[in-house]
Amino acid sequence: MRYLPLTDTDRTAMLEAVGAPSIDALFADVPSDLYLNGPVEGLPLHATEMAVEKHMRRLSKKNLAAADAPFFIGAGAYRHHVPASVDHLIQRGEFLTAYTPYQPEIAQGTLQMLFEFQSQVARLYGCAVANASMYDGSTACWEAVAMASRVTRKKRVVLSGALHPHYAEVVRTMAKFTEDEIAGSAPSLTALPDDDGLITRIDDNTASVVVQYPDILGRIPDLQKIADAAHAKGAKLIVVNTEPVALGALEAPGNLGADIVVGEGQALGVGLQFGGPYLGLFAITDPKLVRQMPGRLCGETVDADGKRGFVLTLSTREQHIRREKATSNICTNSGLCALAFSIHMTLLGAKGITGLAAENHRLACIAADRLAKVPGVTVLNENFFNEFTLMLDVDARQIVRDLADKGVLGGVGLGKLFPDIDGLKGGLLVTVTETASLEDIETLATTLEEVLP
Amino acid sequence: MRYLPLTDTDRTAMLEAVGAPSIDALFADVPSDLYLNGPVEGLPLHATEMAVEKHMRRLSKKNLAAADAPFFIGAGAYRHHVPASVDHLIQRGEFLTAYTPYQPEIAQGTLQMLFEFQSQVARLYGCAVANASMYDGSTACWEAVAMASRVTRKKRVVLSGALHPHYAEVVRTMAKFTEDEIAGSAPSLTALPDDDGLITRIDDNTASVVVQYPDILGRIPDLQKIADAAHAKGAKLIVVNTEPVALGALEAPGNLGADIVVGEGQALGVGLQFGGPYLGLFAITDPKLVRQMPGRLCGETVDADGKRGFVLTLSTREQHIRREKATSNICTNSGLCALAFSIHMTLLGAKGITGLAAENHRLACIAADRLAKVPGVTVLNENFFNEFTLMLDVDARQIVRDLADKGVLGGVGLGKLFPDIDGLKGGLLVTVTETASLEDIETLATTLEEVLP
Amino acid sequence: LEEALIFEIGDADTYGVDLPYTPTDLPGRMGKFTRKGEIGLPGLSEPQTVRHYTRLSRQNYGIDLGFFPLGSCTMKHNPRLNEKVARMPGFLDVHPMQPIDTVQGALGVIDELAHWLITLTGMQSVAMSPKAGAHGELCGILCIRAALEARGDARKVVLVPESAHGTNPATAAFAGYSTEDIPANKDGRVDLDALKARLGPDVAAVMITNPNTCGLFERDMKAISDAVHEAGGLVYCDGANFNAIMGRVRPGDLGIDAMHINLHKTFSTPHGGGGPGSGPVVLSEALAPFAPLPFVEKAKDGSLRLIEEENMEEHHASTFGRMTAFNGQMGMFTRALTYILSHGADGLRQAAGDAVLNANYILRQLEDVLHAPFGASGPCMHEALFGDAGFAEGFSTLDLAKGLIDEGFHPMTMYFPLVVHGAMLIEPTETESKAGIDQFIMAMRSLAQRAKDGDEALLTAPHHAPRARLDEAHAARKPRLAWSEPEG
Amino acid sequence: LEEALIFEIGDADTYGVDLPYTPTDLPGRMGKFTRKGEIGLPGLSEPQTVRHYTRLSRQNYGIDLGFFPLGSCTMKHNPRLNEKVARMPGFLDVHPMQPIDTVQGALGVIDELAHWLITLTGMQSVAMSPKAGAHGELCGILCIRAALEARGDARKVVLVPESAHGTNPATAAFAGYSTEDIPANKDGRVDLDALKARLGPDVAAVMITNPNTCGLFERDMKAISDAVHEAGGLVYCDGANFNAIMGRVRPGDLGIDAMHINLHKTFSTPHGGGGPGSGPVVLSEALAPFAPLPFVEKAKDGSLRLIEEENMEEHHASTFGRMTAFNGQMGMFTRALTYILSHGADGLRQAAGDAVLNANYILRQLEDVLHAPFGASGPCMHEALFGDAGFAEGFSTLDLAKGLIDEGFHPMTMYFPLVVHGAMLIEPTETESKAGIDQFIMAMRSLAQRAKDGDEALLTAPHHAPRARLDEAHAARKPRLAWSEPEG
Repeated sequence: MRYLPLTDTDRTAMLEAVGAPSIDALFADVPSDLYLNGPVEGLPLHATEMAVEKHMRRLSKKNLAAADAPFFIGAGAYRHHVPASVDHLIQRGEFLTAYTPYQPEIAQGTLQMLFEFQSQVARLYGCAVANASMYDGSTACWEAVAMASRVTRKKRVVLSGALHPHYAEVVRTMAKFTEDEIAGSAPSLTALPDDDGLITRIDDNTASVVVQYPDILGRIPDLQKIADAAHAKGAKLIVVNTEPVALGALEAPGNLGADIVVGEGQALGVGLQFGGPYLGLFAITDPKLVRQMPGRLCGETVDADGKRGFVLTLSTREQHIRREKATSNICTNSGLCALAFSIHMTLLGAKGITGLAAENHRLACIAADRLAKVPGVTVLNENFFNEFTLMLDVDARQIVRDLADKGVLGGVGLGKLFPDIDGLKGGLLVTVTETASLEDIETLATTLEEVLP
Repeated sequence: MRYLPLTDTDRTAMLEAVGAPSIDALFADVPSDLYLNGPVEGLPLHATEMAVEKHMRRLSKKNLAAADAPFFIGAGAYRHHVPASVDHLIQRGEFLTAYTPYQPEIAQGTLQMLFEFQSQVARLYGCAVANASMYDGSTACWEAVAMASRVTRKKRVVLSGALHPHYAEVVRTMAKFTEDEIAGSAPSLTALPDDDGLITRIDDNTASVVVQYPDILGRIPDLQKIADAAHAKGAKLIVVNTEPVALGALEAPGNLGADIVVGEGQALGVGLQFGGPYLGLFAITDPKLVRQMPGRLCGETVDADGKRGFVLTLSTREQHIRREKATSNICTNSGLCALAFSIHMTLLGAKGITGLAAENHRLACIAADRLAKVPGVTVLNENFFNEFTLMLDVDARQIVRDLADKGVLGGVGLGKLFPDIDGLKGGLLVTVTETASLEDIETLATTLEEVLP
Repeated sequence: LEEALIFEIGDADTYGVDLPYTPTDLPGRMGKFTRKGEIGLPGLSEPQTVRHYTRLSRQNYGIDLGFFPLGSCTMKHNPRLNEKVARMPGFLDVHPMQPIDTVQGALGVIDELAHWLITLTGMQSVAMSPKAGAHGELCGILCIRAALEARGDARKVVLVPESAHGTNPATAAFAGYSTEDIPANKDGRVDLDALKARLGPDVAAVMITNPNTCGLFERDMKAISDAVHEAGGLVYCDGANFNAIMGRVRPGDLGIDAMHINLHKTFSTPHGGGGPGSGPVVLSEALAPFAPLPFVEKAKDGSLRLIEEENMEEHHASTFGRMTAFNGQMGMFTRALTYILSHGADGLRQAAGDAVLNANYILRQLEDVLHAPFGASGPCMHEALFGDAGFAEGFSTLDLAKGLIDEGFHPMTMYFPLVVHGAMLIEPTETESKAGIDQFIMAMRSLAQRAKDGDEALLTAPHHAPRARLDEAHAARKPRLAWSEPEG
Repeated sequence: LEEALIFEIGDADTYGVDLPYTPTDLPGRMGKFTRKGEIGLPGLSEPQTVRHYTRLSRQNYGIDLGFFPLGSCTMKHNPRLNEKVARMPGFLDVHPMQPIDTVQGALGVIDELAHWLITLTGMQSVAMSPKAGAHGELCGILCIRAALEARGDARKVVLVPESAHGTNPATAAFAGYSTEDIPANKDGRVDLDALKARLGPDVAAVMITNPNTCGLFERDMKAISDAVHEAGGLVYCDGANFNAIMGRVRPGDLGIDAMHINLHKTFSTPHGGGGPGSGPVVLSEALAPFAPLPFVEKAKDGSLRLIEEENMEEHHASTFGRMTAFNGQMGMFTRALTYILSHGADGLRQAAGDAVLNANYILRQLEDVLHAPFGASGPCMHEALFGDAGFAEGFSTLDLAKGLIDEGFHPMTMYFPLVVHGAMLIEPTETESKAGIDQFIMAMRSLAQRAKDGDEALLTAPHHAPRARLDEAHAARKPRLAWSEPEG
């Protein structure tokens, strides 16, 4: 077997040294009636690299890759062009095959990268401190809710109706076990988000208010106004961002009163990957709360010779030290995705992220204007970044399927996201990034015209 | 521009330090009427990575990749499965972006690899010494001819008729300038190579005899017999091999009397790449002739602390020292391809190269037997490795095109290789490697049956 | 070996990505919310970027460089085919919300991998979405809680062995349980009698690691499971150490109800300097109905469907909810499936055997120079456990571990499990060659001798690493967690 | 940092490739020629292989690690997009003899790249098949000889400047010419009058490097070309230094008849530790008909054809033959075209400008501490040239170069061109940032001072490299060029 360096000669010599007659004999502690004397039945035996590659290629070809179709899907996962150098660098064996940097003397590569990553996220979010990443945006969102409840010692969580429903569902699932009280609502089909409606739901028992920015319909809420209202009631404002590129153009949440900013980092460096692995971002504006943060943190220090170096720090918050008293049970970050994000962000810099955001917005404006001209289509949004909602007279889910049959990946029907709310069925969420060409936009418009009844 | 780190601020500061008003001013030595004051006309301006990638992908999709068709083409370039780790390792920046190892203290990676490569090639070929690679098999073949003429101080070169005609053409082209006399011939359509006919052409003026092993029709010549005849006349036997995998099963030329063994190394590690870059292999059996060898050589030595290390050596043969007296004008090897070859060979080892050869031969035998059953098809060869010649009643070139129209890449018509020889038109050279499945072989047979008149 | 920070070498004018459009007049569709100030992110050109990260990488140690004997972490070779497959456009460039007809291959990967995991473990089903081992643990415990609640059973205690991973009690606590320790016997295994004595109507579950963190197979596992089941509880198994037994014994046959599988340990998806992980949870018949959304199901026509809130049917109604936004760690699934198909049922079994053989070889070659607390308990599984007994005054496991760096190896797991003083937990996996292990053994013998002899140089090791020992207390005292302009 | 040889760690039983078939009975279709003895090739498993080459790589220096100021070699950044494109299956997995309808994209790459090269150089056509720079030189000189012979002109002499690359005279000699030196003037440029005086009916060609190897633009290039043409000869230009002038002046406008282009220098295809190169040769109208086979031609229907022996037509009859088996360095063409399209006409021009600016900056920042023989000749082009005048007794350019290794840089080109004593030829290219160059300048100033002061430590540099100075004489004395079992 190509991955196993021991030869039969080696095995014989080692068994002799160990004093065992066979490898099977080393498993003597397994009850003999349960021990398997040969390969598990019903499964194939080992295969050549060529055969496995062929098999996996055959599976991959059963998928329609985004590059092979005009592509307008977003809703929490965004397709951006990832520079080739990102993927090259994350495949360096020293990054790819390293463990969590618990031995900092031989892990400065990962550690310095994480310090840089934390700094980049903090600046993008307008926050004081960011952690070294979490599983994804949805789990980061829940961790933010849990942290706010810990900090405020309150249990009521007000969710904006326009929070990504999968994120809301994760929060609801977890809250069942922690006994937090979740106050959700349905999104209103208005050109601007119903910030006032949200504010009226904040009360003195509220631990946190969770708002998505831009929201699941692509609209941009007035964070400062919501922050002021939340703070007046002693609640924390948690801002969720699923599209970091938007923050190249929009004011940072941390500058608008957010207490905790969390989000999905996938859009930069990581790729779509059918949903994972992704990359949760987590940052706070008040550095005094850092000991209440979940997840790994990398900090600067010096070595015995006085040289600058980096280590994982404040790990007394974590489960391998605190066990049942940990701030979270999380013990993995999304290191390689954080690296990809950080490299992409380094390649962009301030100029690049701003320009990329501008290009996304420019194309989205063109698309919105063009699609508004399709008969039977109205654009809901008054404001948006690179994602907006079309209102159709029919169930948008069927339209999405019809578009796909014609080779166009046209967006997400709101009925898929909010299956319980009949009034949202006509909504079609369309996302336009720099990967869409003007021809793609035109194809979407004309195909939409074809498939609309 | 993403590849240019200087900012305009940098440029201004540097121009000031240099004392020039502008970059244009640094080109004052260019006659002003010939100096271009702006980008060359008629060419596009810089483009985003995404745009360039799209453009190149569009071009690539205009080619039919071998993986997307039953594939049976060889004739000097062979499709084998290359393990994924090979490509991963050659992309390590330290290998990929290194220069020729003229500074051995910081080039031991390349140098040790070359030493290992030379050792692997020498063993595969059954030779004493191999060089660090040349451009490709055809140029290595010419270099062998030139070396034999230098060593023997004779000028007549006897080429086997079954030498790859492109190789023969390269030799003829170069010989026009060096005034070597080339004695070529057409291949005979016999089940075994016409070794005796070749031997009769060797005379006392012959510097070298060039034989391909296996030959361009897939047949296996009797090297020892030819070697004995050549040596009897004071000529050197040059053996050309275009398929190194064959030497996993066939006796090494160096063990059969060859003086110089050259070949194409592309089959291992390198891939098809539409013809290049490939990798010339060059080895000799008599180590005393090493100072007459062309190309770079890596040798073992010690450093100032007594540690083993490797350096390029015997470079007094080369043009940057000897200038017009050099053994060759070659000043580049095919370093990265040599690395790929060497890694692939290391993954194979003795067991792997033997097994790979066996698998190729097994499938080729199956294919030959199956194709022999197609009406109107005869198999020429009595012996072969993974490549054999079918005799058809029609011009095989048209059959190859017809097969391609049906999505089968079925081989090479001998009329393409020997356009001047009408008698060879009916020959179809079919190559079968481990990448062909039994289904592929069946598809070739049935499609051939369809397209044959 | 120093490499400056991007904030020190980059600036706001430099970039490594060309853009077709320069923002001069960001238009008004973003209302009043456009960014006002400087964003403060440094940029580098592509050449500078490649150099920065290439240089940084060289300050890291990885499996690609050498032996990584990190007990309980299963640092094995990451085949490069896996990386190639994960990058096929059909896997890399597919959106989690594409119409289901356009992602049948992706669902096929999930379905095929699920089949392997279920068959290898002898379980009923598998929840694929958990993002990492601890997330998988949580999933398992939440399934248990949901199952107990479904039968109206409000048990409140989870039993955990002393030697458990820290995540176990953390997870149980998160799920609303209090935890209690289960004692170990002298052998290093769970004390069956003590466990039985503690079982009762308040015990929701036991969480057991098997093979356990002392590197031993829990001989009584089946008896434990039976006892727990009889007492109305459920059995969670921490699957971190599954590499030792895959293809040798099926957890389902041991009575386990839920076990997470670390794809990044057992099935070779790269650790990547701390993630991403992937923690599918195999489930017994008792727990299968409670698994979280989404999951893949085969429709009658043979096509694959993704079951989510949108299309749940009656038989999905028991799900405890959703743990993550999308479909789990697809990129890890492709890698793990590639690894599994490469090995096949025979190769996986051999890998487990080689891993165990390697560990026993290390145990027996070192037990004369290092204290092996359970050396007499019979063969170990995939890891060999030692303690610091006999070291000279002032010399610790940490010193030996840092000394190992100078010998070219990554340190072993230290001070875990907690039940052994100065624990050194060594897991060679099946990746190491005999020659490599022999070198390691030589290094360990020499270091053990130096620690016993009190060789002062060991106290300041490593001497040949990119950094000397780092001051962790300094880092925690006044945390500096993000770059800021130097003052003055 | 030691890494054993594969022959020391591998063996005949180990392998890293699984095969479907184990040879038990190699059948008789190979006649009597099956291999008899042991093949003697060591194998490694995949994990061992990955480690071996990863570790080896870390003993190398590359552009990805730092500044590579190797004059005349143009070590610039290798964009990673190029590598990605070259691996698209439509380029990587295509056979050179596939039916022409199935390779229109590959021919399209060649055609498009050819168009760029012709347009950038202002020439008539380009021969794409040469495999490297020296091969391209040979192609150019063979074109010249073929053209001269076609007109029945048996000229026998090629004039080459003293400062030329060694390949120039080697190439001319190979093509059957004798070579004579052209003297330089004090400026470091060709002495136009001396050249004119030497021209005559026996001179086939001059071979000139422009910008020349002293880093200077040959101001009189057009006059030289005119004089050579008037005397019935042809002008070959060594294009190794094209990076300095691309998009700034077209060689065709300077009267050049043939010039090779090093795709691995000017157009960023990776050097790969010594190749592969790629050396297309642009040709003037006078030489275009003599270019070697094969070449790409557009048919009337717009499709692309590959002209070879098989399908040559009358207007191809002048070709001097074939230089290589197949179609040239396709893998390098895709990379070079990707690079060219990325930069565009404006970006290439800017790259040349930045490269020249960087070189002048270095020249002016070092000329007070290092002897700059042509510093007074005006601006240099893309490389700055220094000599060893003023070094302390016993200290040489080599010592300074090896000292540079300890400062983290690759040494510059040494002892070339031969016209300057202890020459140091420094080419920064456009890849380096100002901050990087400033660091290099600081290091050079310090080293220059140490060489002048006679700092003994410099004589044994490098001290911080994987090896100390290697004994090259020992290697050559009794060459050991392949591994053999140690004796005894």
